[in-house]
Amino acid sequence: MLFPIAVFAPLLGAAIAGLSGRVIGDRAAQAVTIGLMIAAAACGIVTWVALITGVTHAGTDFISDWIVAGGFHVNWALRYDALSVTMVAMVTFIATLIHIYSIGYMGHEERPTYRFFAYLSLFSFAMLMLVTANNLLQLFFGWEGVGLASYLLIGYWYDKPSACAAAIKAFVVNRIADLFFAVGIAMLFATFGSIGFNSIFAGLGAHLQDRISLFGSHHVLGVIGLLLFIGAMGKSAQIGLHVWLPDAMEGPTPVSALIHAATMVTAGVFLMARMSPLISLAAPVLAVIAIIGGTTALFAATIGCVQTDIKRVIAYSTCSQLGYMFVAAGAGAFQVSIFHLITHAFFKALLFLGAGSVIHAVHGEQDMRKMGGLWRNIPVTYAVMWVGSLALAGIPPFAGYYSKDAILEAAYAAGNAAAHYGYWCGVLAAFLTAFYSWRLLLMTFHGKSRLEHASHAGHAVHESPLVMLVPLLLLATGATIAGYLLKPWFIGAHQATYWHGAIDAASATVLAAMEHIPGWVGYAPLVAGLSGVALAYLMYVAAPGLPARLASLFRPIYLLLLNKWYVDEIYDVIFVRPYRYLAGKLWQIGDVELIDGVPNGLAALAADASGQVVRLQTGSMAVYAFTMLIGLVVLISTFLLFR
Amino acid sequence: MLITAVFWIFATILVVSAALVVSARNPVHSVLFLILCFFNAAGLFLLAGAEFLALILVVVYVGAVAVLFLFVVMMLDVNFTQLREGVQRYAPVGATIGVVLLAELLMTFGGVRVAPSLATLHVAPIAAQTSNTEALGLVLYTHYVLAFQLSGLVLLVAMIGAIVLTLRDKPRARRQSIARQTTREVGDTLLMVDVRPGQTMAELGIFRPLTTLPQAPALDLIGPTPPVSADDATGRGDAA
Amino acid sequence: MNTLGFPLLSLLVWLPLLGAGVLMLLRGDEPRVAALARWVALATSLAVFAASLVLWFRFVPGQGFQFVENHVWLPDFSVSYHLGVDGISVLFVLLSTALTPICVLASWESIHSRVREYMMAFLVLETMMVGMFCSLDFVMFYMFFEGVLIPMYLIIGVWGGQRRVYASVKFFLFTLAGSVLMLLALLSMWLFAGTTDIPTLLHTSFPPAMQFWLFLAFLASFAVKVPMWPVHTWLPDAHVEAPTAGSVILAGVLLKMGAYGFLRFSVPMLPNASAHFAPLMFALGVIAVIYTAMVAFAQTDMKKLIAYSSVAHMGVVVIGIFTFNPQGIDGAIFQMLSHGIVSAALFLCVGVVYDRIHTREIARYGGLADRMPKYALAFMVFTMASVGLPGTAGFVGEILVLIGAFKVNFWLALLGGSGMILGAIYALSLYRRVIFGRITRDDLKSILDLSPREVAIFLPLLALTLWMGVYPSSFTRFFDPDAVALSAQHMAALAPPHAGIQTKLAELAR
Amino acid sequence: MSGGQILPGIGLMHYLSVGALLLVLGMFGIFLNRKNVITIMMSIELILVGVNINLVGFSAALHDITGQVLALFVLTVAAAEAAIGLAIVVIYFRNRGSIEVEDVTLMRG
Repeated sequence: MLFPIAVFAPLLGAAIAGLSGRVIGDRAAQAVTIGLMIAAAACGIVTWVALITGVTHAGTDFISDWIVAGGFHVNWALRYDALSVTMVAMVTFIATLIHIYSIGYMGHEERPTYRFFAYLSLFSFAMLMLVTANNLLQLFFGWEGVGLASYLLIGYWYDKPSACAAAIKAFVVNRIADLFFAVGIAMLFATFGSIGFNSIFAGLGAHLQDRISLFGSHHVLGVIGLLLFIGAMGKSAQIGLHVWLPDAMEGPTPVSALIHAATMVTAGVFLMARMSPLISLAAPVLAVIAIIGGTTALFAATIGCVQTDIKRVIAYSTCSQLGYMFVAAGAGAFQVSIFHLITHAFFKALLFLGAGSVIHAVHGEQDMRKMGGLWRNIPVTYAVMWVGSLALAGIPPFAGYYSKDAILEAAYAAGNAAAHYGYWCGVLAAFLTAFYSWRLLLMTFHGKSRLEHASHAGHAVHESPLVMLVPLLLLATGATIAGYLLKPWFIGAHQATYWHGAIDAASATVLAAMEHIPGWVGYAPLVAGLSGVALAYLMYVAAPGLPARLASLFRPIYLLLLNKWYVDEIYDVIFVRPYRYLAGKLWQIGDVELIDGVPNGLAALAADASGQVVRLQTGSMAVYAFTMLIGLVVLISTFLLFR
Repeated sequence: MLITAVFWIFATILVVSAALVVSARNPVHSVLFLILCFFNAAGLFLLAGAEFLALILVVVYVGAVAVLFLFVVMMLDVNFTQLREGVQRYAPVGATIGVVLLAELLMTFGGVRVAPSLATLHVAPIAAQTSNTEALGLVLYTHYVLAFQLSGLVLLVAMIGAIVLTLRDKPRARRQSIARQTTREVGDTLLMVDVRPGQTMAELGIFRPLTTLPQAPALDLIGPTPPVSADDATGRGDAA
Repeated sequence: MNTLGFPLLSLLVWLPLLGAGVLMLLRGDEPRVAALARWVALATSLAVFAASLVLWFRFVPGQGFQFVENHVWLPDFSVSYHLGVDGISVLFVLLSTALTPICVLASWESIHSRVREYMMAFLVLETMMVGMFCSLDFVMFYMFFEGVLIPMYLIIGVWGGQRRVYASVKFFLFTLAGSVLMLLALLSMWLFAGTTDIPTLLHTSFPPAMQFWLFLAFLASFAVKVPMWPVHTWLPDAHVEAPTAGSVILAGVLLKMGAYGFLRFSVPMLPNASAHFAPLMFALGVIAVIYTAMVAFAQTDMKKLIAYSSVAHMGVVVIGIFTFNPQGIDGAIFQMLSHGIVSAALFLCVGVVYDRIHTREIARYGGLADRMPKYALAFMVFTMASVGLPGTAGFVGEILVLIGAFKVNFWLALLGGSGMILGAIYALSLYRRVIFGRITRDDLKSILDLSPREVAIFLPLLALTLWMGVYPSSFTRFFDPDAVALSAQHMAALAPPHAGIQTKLAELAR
Repeated sequence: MSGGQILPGIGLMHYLSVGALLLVLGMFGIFLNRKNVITIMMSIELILVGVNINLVGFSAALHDITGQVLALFVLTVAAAEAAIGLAIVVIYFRNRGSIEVEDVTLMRG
């Protein structure tokens, strides 16, 4: 019973807070959502522990029918296996911390915040439905549900035009990917006759050789895998479909931490792991995943190096880390990607919440160029940011070290060209990651204060309240020790017992191969990370004039990076504007002129013709009478002449 | 044969008087010739054995319709000479049409052949021993009863229509309204006013209500009597 | 077949007309008649709805036509008074009876003039709609099908907006032009089969050459009603000019008549022609999905935007029907039902703000979330349902059609599914421009949130939207057996000639 | 002429000819008196009488009473038509002070 409570308690909280928030008040709404979230977290962690200690066994909690139509049969059910409980435990735990943190962070809002907490709980519910799905359609339900919650939360400050635009952008970009995901689901049904995970995995063997002709003949499983991966690319902001993620930082910072760092964006990685038995059968798809992942890791890291908005830097870093996870998936080491997913959830949530704490301290300022020297004012935040950065940069013994190292080793060990490409991208990205992390730390906390208003520098910069610091400290603990604690279970000696078939067993070969790689492979990322730190120190502490000089020296490259490789602009030119233009033209020319032109033209013609004919109607009765009589005579004559 | 001669006499007078109907200068003459036409047509009916129709024609047409025409012609003050203008202009057209039509009809007559089966195709044969009126009645009230009722309805509608069209309801006409008479109360018409010595009617503001109004306006001791409202005036004007 | 022993369907068909008759008899001064008319209309429509609930409980899925009433009407032409519902039609009857009271309620305060006549028009409309879905005789079907035009024409033409005459005449002419051809088809089917009884015609096989022309004639009529691209342009105009309740019925029920016609006539009676024309229908459906979704995005008038979105959604329905597989047909029917609820609700949402501000210009709004939280929530749910978010009514139909379409062709599924993306673009931009943002206009600063009457309108629709999304089985169970049977019947009808051709080809190859 | 003799030496054709002549004269009258609506109406009466003579002639020749029944209906309708027509003439005259139908051009398109 605990498992359903873990999933549905947040829904209850969202419903109560959302529907009656105005009646029961803000405090009560917060209390309800957080109380239910804590309950969910407790249940989630208990079930996790119960499963991995062997107290309970994997299974499925059937809830009800969902869609039963013409042989298409889908249930609502909760899948209970190692993968789902791991995710449930992580999601409920992080979500609870972020709920609590939000009390403090949202404390200065003018509007009542019950809506915010309802959305957060709704998101948690959707995410839990996603990870506990027993079939792809329910997964899709959660998938879209988190999309909705993300849309609502990004647009939480709905009077900010940029927030609304970012919300729509996030939803629409995700939808593009979701279309492919949905087609993939349709293809799975057409192939296997079912979209339940168990029946799909059971039927894999029978469809190994199926082919479909799309621009040439392809393996069905490969096409399915590719379609699902495109879906995952949207949600996990991989290159090409990453454009929504940085903009999503328009939302409140706890949202960025929960949705756009720790949980939702990792759904794509989760999907890959969940479908690992299918994906690992399609070698070309694995290669594509590794290449896309590696490219994203590097690409996002380059952008992160020059951004000045503290949240955007972390956002690009998220993008980049997601790339790492896909590299692991592409190497066939799905356990490793999940491992990194979990550790990343801790340290990235930590970084975001820390950034939130900084922003909170300086009253909403997000530009790092206007910070500096803050470490004296907010020492706790400073400390946890250090922990987060160390974890992110992969410095031992912090969590990120174990997972990132494992990813790169797996990529190397996989042995194919695509995975090697992923490896080298990863190493380069590790260097850049360390660089921008320390750049962030140094610009924000060290040096002279560049705060604009004198008042900020003085008394106003304050440490966050306890309700924000406690989650930070808990996450910092996690970011420190999670890697060390979880490694044996996730990817180490006990991984087979831990996963117990929840992730494709074939990937164990990659894990095994990781033991037999050259020693430098493991050290390369560490060295790259340390040199990144050193470079950051050089540029922002030792020689503060260097960045500006470099920027002017390599101005085109600098601008390219500052403008995020102009991806938004390119999309604007090739998609957004033509769409807008075409939409207007289709309406004004297609509908109004061409299609309506026909009936309107006919109507005009009829009106004109009748305007001419009407002249015959002189109105004189005598003429009418004569016409009738003459007509009669003509009729009879005709009859007589031609009978 | 005498009876043949009678046919020819009737027919000739009929056609000639018909010609005079359309060509007479004075419409009164026209109507009189029309009456002559009807009489002769009735004669032809008689010869064909349609006694009932013949008498109906005389009674209804001569007695009612033609007289109606006469009334209208004589009661309306119409300048008939003016109406005759243009007769010369249209006579050739009319004549051409008429001649063509006549010619065609004659051609048709020339080519008529009666189907041999015609003699047996009877809808309602005239029984041997019945009089014409009886025979007519036998089918009219059985076979054609619906049509008969309908024609009665047509007449009713025509009657109502004619009355509605010509009824002129003058706004000032005095009418009796029994309902108003029986429901009226003292206060509606009688007003008790204390008149101090030396006061005039104008000072008191008492007016004689307009008796022709359907409802006497409520007496207003201070202001003047409201005039006849526009609605009343137009409402009655429409019926005229 | 009528296990009830009571002519329930006749009651459903004629009771609204009786209510209209009662309304005609009302006498008194204007405000009194208006007030009375509202209550009489509400009571009548609620009574009809209550009676129609019997269908929900007593209908047995998969048992063919039920609640049948069959009486001789015009024996000389073998036309009978034949009523009955099967799985395909039963929910549409319920949809009609459920939406009518909502329409009456929605017009409660927004209609001031000729209230009695307005309510009469709606009750007559209900008779026509229910009659059309229940008719099992082609002549009756045709009469009801066309009869719907008259009250709708009046509703748009009398109680509509500024260009109501243009819109109503356009509506009338477009639909009538198509129907004339259907009448010809009806006549030729009658000449061929000697009967106009629909169950009999369902089992009559027409020669393929005849099917070809019959299909085109039906297409002319149904395509206008659906409406399919490129005969859709009457719909935005009609919606824009119609009063709110008129739009609700138009989107909720009237648009379903065309697709219902396809399901009832084209596909089962003309299987060869349907299969022959399926690619054309797919093409038109895909064009509708993409083209009208783009056009919707360019709109500046709220109602027009939603009207175009209706065309796009109905494009999905058409694709679903002509996939001929159970998922596609189930999805099409479900999509029709959900669209009936969701787009009706969206039009009601527009009506709510139109009643307050008297404009439908999107640009005139913005920031309503501040003043109208309840409204914002309802609008959000319906917008998301329109976008097809899982868990709402809109998703189930869309995914089923997508699956059905995939079985036909990969690209059909991809292009037909692109409504998922394009729909999100226009729907969210509408929501953003109306609900989000900052209030700038003075008249919006004092705008009031939903009144209890409006809440009473929206609550059942909200509940239905979520119910249909979370547990669609309680709806699909009605039509699923019939959809499966329809699909099987279609395949069976096509199989012999195809098999023959294939064996011939095989012989030739040898 | 097997239609039968109506009178000795007088057949159906004679009756029909009289009817035809009345028709032609009626039409001629309509053309001739295009301004005088009363005379036009009289001309119409003439045409109708011609029709009646035809009907009676057929009835007599075929020994079938139906013709006379129809003639009776024609009479009825003609009487109604005359009544309404004259009523219209009267109110037209009242409003316009004239009965010139050429003036009636209200129906001009």
